[in-house]
Amino acid sequence: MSDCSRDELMTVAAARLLWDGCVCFVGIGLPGTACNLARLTHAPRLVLIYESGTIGARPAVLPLSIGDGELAATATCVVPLPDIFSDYLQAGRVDVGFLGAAQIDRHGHLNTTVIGPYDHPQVRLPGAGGAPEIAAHARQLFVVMKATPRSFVPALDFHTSAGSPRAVITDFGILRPQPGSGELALAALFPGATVAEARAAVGWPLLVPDTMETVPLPSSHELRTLRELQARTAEAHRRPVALPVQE
Amino acid sequence: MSDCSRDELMTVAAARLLWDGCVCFVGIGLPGTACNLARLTHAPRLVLIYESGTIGARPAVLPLSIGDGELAATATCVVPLPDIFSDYLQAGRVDVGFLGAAQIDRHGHLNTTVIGPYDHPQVRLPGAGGAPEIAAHARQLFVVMKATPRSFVPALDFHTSAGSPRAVITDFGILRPQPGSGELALAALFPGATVAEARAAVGWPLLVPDTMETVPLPSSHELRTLRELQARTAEAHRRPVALPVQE
Amino acid sequence: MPAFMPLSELIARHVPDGSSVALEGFTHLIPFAAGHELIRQRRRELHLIRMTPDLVYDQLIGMGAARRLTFSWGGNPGVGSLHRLRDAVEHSWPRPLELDEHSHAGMAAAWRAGAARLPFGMLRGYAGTDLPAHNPRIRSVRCPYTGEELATVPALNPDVTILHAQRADRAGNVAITGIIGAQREAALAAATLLVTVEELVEELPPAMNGVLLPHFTVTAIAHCPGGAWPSYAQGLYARDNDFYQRWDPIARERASFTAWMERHVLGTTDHQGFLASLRAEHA
Amino acid sequence: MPAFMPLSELIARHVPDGSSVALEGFTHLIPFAAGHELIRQRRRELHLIRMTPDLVYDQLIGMGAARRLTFSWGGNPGVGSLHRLRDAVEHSWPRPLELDEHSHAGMAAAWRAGAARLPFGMLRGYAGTDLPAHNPRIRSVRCPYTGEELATVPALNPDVTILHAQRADRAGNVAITGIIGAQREAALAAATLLVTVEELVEELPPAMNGVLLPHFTVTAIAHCPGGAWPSYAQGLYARDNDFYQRWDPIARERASFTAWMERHVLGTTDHQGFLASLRAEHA
Repeated sequence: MSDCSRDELMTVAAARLLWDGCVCFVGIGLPGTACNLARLTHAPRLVLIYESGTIGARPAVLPLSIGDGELAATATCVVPLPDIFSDYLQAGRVDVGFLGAAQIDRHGHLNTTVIGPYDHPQVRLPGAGGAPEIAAHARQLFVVMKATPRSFVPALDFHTSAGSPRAVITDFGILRPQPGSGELALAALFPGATVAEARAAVGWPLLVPDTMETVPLPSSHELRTLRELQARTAEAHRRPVALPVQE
Repeated sequence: MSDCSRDELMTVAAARLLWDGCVCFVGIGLPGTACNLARLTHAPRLVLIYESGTIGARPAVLPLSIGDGELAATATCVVPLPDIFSDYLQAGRVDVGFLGAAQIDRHGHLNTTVIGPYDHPQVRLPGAGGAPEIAAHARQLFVVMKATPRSFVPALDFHTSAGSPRAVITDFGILRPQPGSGELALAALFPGATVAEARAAVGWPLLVPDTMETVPLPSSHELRTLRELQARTAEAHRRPVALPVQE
Repeated sequence: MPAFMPLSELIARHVPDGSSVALEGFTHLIPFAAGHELIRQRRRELHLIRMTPDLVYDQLIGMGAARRLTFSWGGNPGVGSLHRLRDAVEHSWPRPLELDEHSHAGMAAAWRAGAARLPFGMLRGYAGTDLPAHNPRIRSVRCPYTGEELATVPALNPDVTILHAQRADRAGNVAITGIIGAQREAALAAATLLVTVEELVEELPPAMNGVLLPHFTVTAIAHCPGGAWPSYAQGLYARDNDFYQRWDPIARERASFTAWMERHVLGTTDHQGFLASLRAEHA
Repeated sequence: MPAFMPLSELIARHVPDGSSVALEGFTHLIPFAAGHELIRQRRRELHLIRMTPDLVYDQLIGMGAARRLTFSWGGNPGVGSLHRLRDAVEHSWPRPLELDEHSHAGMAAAWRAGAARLPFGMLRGYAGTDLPAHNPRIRSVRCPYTGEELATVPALNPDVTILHAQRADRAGNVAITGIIGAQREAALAAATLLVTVEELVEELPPAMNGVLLPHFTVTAIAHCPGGAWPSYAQGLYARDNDFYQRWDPIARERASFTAWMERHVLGTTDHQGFLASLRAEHA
């Protein structure tokens, strides 16, 4: 499996954090791929909750949005969005929240709102969505995002959510919070990644322990399942839509 | 129709207060008969809301409770009970609330809680149910209840609801609030009922205007519809229930 | 994933004396079989919670199982009084009963707050009623935008909620059809959720927008056909309105009530025995 | 009972300039046709409200229809930015846009409060975020039982909510199946509720526990097949994920955006024309 990409390594490593039967609130973007890969490999009874209101969806292809019809059609049930946030998330029924972000700081706080000042942004990002309350109320939080010094920053331009992630999966490996301080430290590297690379990608002086785990390579089953999922998904998202309208 | 009973006169008079298309919150007891009679006679598009959560029910027989299966099966939709109270009643979507009670005072306030002191009641009544908020939030309130000096009282033992009914239909006729004071005054008598009878049945000095309306007798259609409804209902409520359980 | 077990074990394991317990269901799907099992197992000191106490709470109260009652309407719908509830409140028989009394709207707000794990619910309610004078738990809060005072109720979060439902699947998902009252909120508000069901199926069809309690919200399930009788299960059997009317004379006197409970509930070992005992009497 | 009328008349009669308008629907059943009609009729100074602005608000904002936006997530889901929203916020093009920004949980609470006609909603939320520092409408209230501080949001009660739904019957009842987001709450929170539907039927089957907006909650209905495209209608047609991806380059530049809107929206007289225009381009 030495031909696998860093994206694939990230996704597989993220998927492995989930356990069978856990109730996972799926954030928009990269987390969705990881969560569905977990469901299709080692965690068939993983319960996916999307903020659109679907509980227990088992999509055959990845949704582009978090509210594609595939999710509703394969869900155990579809509930009103306010119920998802009050009666499931706020009520403490979610084991894992899985988020991405544009910026993360050394404590794992996230920014998905703006780059630059709020009132005069250089880049206006989509905003909070479900993130603040996912970060606050899920029993544990995981983050998956690619690392550059512009995304892993010493100080956020805006605090969108103030979680304490148990793990941050990025494209060189995995960061975990230090006991006590909670500062994110390098915990594991992907095969082929180096400490120097990690240090270069992170915009603060990265804590590096004396000994370092190496993340096991994806199994052929993991990799095949992921690639098939992504191929099915790409095909489906290009498929023309037939409207029930007279030509 | 000179053979009709006072109960029938009350029910028909109460039914006539409802108009076609109005949205009516049906209290437990006597109001249910009047509301369904209206729906089966002059107001076919009357929308009945029961606190159990059924909207637009069209029962063929009167429910004994306000949550019989007949209501759910014939309703336009069934919603959670909290939605009925917050999004329909409190939100001001109910045109008419129709209540009964054990006691009423001269301002139309109702008691369905206790006779005697709350902590040492002579008679413990069922309690408030939906009444306080029906009285407060329905655009108009009607009350239907039989009159005796023990039920039409100068002072309530307990204030359960503080509505201002537009009309109180009782077994001698109809009371309506006086402009200004809001005190309930005799407004109409049933055929055969007298002012003396009304005064005797009411536990406070009843205001009686100089001229008095007489409530028109039920039409043969109204009376036949009511009697058929009650006959169907009595038969249905005696019908043995077959459980889906092995003998 | 919920455990599957007989009703007797479900009650024995999960409902100790002194629990706060909600048997919810508004007229429909009232968990009578579970209530009877609480009586058979001689539960005491329960804090019973239910919007409409109905016959099942009349029975529990009359058998001395309850210390406290949170409720909003305690009658036999369309028939009259709950005589055992009245006797407990009016004469402390068989023991005194504390009341925590609300309106339906107030209790609905309390259930919703409980399901959301908020500490209180709010409503425009209780205006002009004497309830707040007798229930110090009804308070108020001021709107931070308009200054308006709104009534508040503390959230309801019982130790145990028990529901009856039409069906569950092997994963433990529970599906309900018909009038649901505050069942969903009561289910999600509880620390422990127990469910009796009419039918066990291999896999439920996707519920789409229907009412479903996902398996991870459910603690344990017992298969109990007919478990709502004399209440009903939409699509399976109707409400036994005749029995609701016959309950009035049974419950009116202590002696006739006690005899009925001893014969049909305490004198039987489970719900099938209870139903058979009633059939025998009626035959 | 709601009135039935063509979409052009629905918008002309019920949505004046300056209205607060919510086109709700979370990914599913987004009322695109209604949004395009607002553009055709050159609405201005609208206060747009929507949890997830999506492409339809990108279009309205880019065409200068909006003065203010209440929202909680403004992106092209799974694709990237809403470039017209960004251009308005970053460069005030074509005009400045005021933001009233929330989290999903906060906005959901605001919708619920709006539907219940309570003045505010509350939640355990906004902890550790900078949103309250930039939005003075996010405040707090103290629990009268526990003393806990809870976040509050003012209720959302738009002048007009516009939904798209699968079907309506002749009485004006509206039925929805699938993901509903906060559609039900947004519908019941509005002073005026307008609905476009895929199908008109004589009589809807009883909804039982399904989602239905009773006719007395609906102001007016327009029959508009395909009215959610490129969003979708569960059971009728799928989300056009290909178009969502193709929108990114169209909207990235002011010129390409304006050309597309002029050709397909302003250059057509109704939704059928719009769909035909796109088909012609794609053929």
